Amino acid sequence: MDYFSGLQLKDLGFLAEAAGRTLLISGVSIGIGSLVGLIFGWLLTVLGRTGRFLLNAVLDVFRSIPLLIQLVLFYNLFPIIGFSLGPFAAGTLVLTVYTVALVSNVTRSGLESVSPDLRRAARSLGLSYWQDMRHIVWPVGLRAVFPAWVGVALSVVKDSALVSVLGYVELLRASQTLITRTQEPLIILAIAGAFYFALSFPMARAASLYEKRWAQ
Amino acid sequence: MIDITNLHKRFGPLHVLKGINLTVDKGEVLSVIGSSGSGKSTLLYCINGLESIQDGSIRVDDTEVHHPKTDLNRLRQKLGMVFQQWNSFPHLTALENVALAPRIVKGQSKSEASERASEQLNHVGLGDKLDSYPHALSGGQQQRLAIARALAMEPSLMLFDEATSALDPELVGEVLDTMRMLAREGMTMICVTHEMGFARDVSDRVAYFHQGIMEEIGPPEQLFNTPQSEHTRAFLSKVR
Amino acid sequence: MIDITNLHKRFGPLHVLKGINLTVDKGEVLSVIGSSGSGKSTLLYCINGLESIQDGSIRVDDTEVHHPKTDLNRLRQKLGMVFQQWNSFPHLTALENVALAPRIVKGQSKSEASERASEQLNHVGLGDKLDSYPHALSGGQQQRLAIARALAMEPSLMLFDEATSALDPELVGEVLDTMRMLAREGMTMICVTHEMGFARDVSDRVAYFHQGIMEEIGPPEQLFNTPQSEHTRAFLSKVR
Amino acid sequence: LADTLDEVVDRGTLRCAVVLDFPPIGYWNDNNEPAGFDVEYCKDLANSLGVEVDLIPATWSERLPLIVTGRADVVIGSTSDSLERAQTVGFSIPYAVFVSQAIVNTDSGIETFEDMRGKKVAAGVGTVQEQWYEEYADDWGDDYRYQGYQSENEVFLAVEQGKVDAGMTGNIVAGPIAQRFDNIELGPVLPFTADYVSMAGPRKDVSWLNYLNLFIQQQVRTGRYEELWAQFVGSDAPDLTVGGVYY
Amino acid sequence: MDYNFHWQPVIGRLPDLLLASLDTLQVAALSIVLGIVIGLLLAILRMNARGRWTPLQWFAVAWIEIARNTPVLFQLFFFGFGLGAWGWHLSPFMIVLAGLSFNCAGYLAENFRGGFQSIPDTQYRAARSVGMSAGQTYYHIIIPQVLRKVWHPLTNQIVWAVLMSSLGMLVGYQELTGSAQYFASRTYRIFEYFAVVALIYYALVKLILMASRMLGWRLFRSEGGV
Ligand SMILES: Nc1ncnc2c1ncn2[C@@H]1O[C@H](COP(=O)(O)OP(=O)(O)OP(=O)(O)O)[C@@H](O)[C@H]1O
Ligand SMILES: Nc1ncnc2c1ncn2[C@@H]1O[C@H](COP(=O)(O)OP(=O)(O)OP(=O)(O)O)[C@@H](O)[C@H]1O
Ligand SMILES: [Mg+2]
Ligand SMILES: [Mg+2]
Repeated sequence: MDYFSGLQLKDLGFLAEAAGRTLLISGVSIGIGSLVGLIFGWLLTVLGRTGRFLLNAVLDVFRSIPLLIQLVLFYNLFPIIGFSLGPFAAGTLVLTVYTVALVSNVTRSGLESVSPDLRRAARSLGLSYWQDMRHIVWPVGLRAVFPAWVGVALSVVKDSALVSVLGYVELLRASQTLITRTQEPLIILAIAGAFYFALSFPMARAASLYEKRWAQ
Repeated sequence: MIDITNLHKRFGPLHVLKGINLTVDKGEVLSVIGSSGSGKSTLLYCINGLESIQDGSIRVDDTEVHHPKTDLNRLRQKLGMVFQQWNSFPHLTALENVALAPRIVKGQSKSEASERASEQLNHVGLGDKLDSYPHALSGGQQQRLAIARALAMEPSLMLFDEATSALDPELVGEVLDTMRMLAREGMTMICVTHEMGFARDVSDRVAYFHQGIMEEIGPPEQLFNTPQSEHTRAFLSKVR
Repeated sequence: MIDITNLHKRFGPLHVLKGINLTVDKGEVLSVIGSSGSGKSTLLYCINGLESIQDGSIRVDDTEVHHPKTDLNRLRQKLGMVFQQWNSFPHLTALENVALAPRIVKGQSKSEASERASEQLNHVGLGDKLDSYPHALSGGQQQRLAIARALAMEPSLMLFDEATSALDPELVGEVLDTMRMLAREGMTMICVTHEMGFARDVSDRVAYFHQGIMEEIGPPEQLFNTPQSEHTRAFLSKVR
Repeated sequence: LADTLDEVVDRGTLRCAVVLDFPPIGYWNDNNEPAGFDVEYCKDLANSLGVEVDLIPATWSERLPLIVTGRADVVIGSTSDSLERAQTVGFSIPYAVFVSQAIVNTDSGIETFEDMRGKKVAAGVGTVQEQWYEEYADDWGDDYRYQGYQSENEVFLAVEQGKVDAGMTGNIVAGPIAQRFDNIELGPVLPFTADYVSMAGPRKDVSWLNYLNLFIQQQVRTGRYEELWAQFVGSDAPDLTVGGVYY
Repeated sequence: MDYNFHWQPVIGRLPDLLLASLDTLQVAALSIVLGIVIGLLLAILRMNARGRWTPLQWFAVAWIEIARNTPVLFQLFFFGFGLGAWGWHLSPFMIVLAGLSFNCAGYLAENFRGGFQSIPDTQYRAARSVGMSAGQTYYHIIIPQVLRKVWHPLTNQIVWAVLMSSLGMLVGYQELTGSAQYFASRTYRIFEYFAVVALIYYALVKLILMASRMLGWRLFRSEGGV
């Protein structure tokens, strides 16, 4: 009986499915994480000194501990405190919190980058605080940090590879599985790497072009 | 029209305005000069309630600006303001820049706001730039856009804070011309400026600020030719 | 002292200087005026070899600037240069700013360089700022620092590229005064400037540049009062 | 209070963790589906309970945390029944027994266990081979050059690529591996105690462990054990009893 | 669920864990040093790429873009079994070092490039105009200012390298995380071990940030510190 076999065409389908899972888990995390991160980022600009310090301290924890450790730790913590999450749910939760920590930082600097003069100009036309927020500060500030946000999003896509340690079969884990069976690491890794690259490179480039245009 | 009595403004320990008394009549053009840090911008911010005050009062058309019950957003519609820099909203076209506030603050319909906005832009000579974004405009055009934007709220008073000092020398003229046009049309204006020529030609009165105090005020000929105060004289000799 | 014949400078397809002929004598003060993009800065860069040239020649004291054998670093010591902005080295104190080049280029000892540097700083009125870092100096003080730094190399010619145009109006005076002082002391100077008053009062001759061509050159009274060229007249009417 | 047995029946699925880089006991077949002796055991166990099987692929070091944190009901993953582990999870009676054996790179020149001294030796992180080897190697002192890998598969790759001279695994796996790769050959049988492997479940859930014990008994009694062993390993199934002592 | 924490074994292993954190610091420090050197070279190559690109410049751009656009874990796997397939055998330590250096060099190259480009042209010209040579200009004027500009991103990169070295566990290197997993594999009390390890990482990161701020404050007091 042969327990090993070479790479076959249908293995590409297997990889594609796993790539879909990479997109799914990172998409969900980025989506929810960005929304919450926007709110936290805004809070950081309006909270008092203590509130800001506390919120910052909490968010900072997630930037100061390796993602690998966070994943393993939370994956094992949830059942201990009474509810068991599967690899997808646990991975998504950790990635989401991680995204929140990064996006809130980006958002705060974006909102702070809107010059006081511009806001004064808006207020001097009679816009209320919320009108100023809605029509001036958010559009201007978020546009300014859009490239940085793309950077965060792409790094979450790449970091989602770590969810493989929870047994979630995303792209990198699927590659490992195939390597186990086919013992052909080079070509399989090349395919996986090419996928990430094809996803990340064009978006990063587009964002930096956008940044250059916006900077003018 | 504007009545300021014994105005005091502090930033923490810093005493920036030390008892200003000033009245500006309807249709009058007042230029404010003075060295950096003397409190000129702060005065303008206090007038339209962008900064709180610590003592005294400012009345605009019989409305007490800093009274807690005053609806500032409403008051500010009367007070157009143009700043030194970064005035225009970078994410909106020239037309949208001007039409935004009438639409969301005054509740004009989109088409009405656009129509009036394009009139105002024509007025300041930007009739052919309606759909340009600010980054595609020169500094002088951006300042004229800011003026149009303020005019669209149909203010009864315009406040200019060094509207030309960030501009290349060649572009200063076009903005000053627009301001001259407003003065001729009878707009009440307070202009903080470094352009002595403009202050001399256009203003009804000129005020000199020095370290939070209004040292001297009077018709331009008097203030420029026979300044009373030592400080005014020193300042004028430096800027000329 | 400086002899420029038929100078052509291109940036790729862009023809920036189109055949300039100009001689500046020892002790002469030449002001260069002209609108943005007319090639004024480029001319100065070509003179001290910071930009290559495509045709013609520039001779400084009988040295051919763009000859391959010319030791540019040596030549540049003779040519002090002051720019519009970002002149001073932000990571060094005022004293270090001035003493650095004499030490590492001329090989002066540390103490000698420091001593002379503090003399130069005194000369431009910064005797009490020796240990300040640029960020703690006003724009005018930074420009005077840049002048002192150039003077410390004991240049025989100073090139000023709009040395005052990034300054607040009140700070312009102190820098112009320093430049006036140099002119009185007999320094040869080429000053690109927007300050017509300075050009009129201090220069021996004024040159007007227009789109890469030296349209007109002559004593200030002549150029300002009876400009020959259409372009010069248009330009002067705008900046005044 | 419901125990695991109740929960499984109630839930209708058995969450069964397996290790799939350990052919022929557990592996991915060429349809990229789980297969192997352990996988069949999971299915049989689920059948006995009348429920669906939910296979959870795990690495060596992930196996037992799955039990501790309640994400799997049982691990059928060649888990050696060490006393240290028994402090964390509960073990059934042995359901298979292996002998530890080395696979070696053809260039390594290793023939006996003593030859492995001073050579680079690898095993999966968290395997008993790793722990037993460490005890021997402590006696050797400086010559101890051990490398742990996350999965058995990486051990094979390391031997194949020559990163290490020898890898330690079970005798059953060693055969197919040595056949598959040109530059890997069967190495010495390791002088470790026989490797009795058990199913693992929650430590305190004795009734569930009892059920597993009975299941293992039944597999042998009905001949299913022999049958699967012959199908996957291709030799006689080893005896699962130890003489002279009660379990 | 009734889970009883077993902290005692972890406390007993604390000295070993602290020793292992030295390995973490070592591999992170080395990869940062390599990353800086290579990153500078890459940045210079890339900045000089005008018009037609030479093979060397292609190489630099490819390095930078691959490093920035694929997961670090992928890069480590590549240096692990990927290179092994070509008969290149790196020890687990070398895999981590190579992977992190590769990654850091790519990111730092872009930081350096940004730093160089943010120095106004007149700084270079002002230095040349007083007769300094190109070398003197870089050494005395440009580099000190670039260092200040990249100080913050550089610090972030160091923190990043420390955090990412935890992936050593997955390629068989026993740094802090790998050791914790190794110790935990005896009894499988993973949570307890990783909780303690998380604290150690947090402390390491805070220490690095503090050191960077103090050093930066000393180096850049001319510009009001960092
Ligand atoms: N938000 C603020 N917080 C603290 N101090 C402030 C604030 N705004 C202004 N100041 C201080 O108040 C003083 C007056 O500032 P102001 O901007 O009114 O001067 P100015 O006359 O407009 O000067 P310039 O000509 O430079 O614009 C200055 O010393 C300034 O530093
Ligand atoms: N390094 C360069 N590469 C390409 N074009 C350049 C470069 N430097 C200057 N130019 C172009 O050369 C022309 C002349 O520039 P220059 O800076 O000499 O003008 P200027 O007269 O000094 O203007 P300003 O008053 O704005 O300083 C401009 O069109 C400019 O865009
Ligand atoms: Mg002001
Ligand atoms: Mg210029």
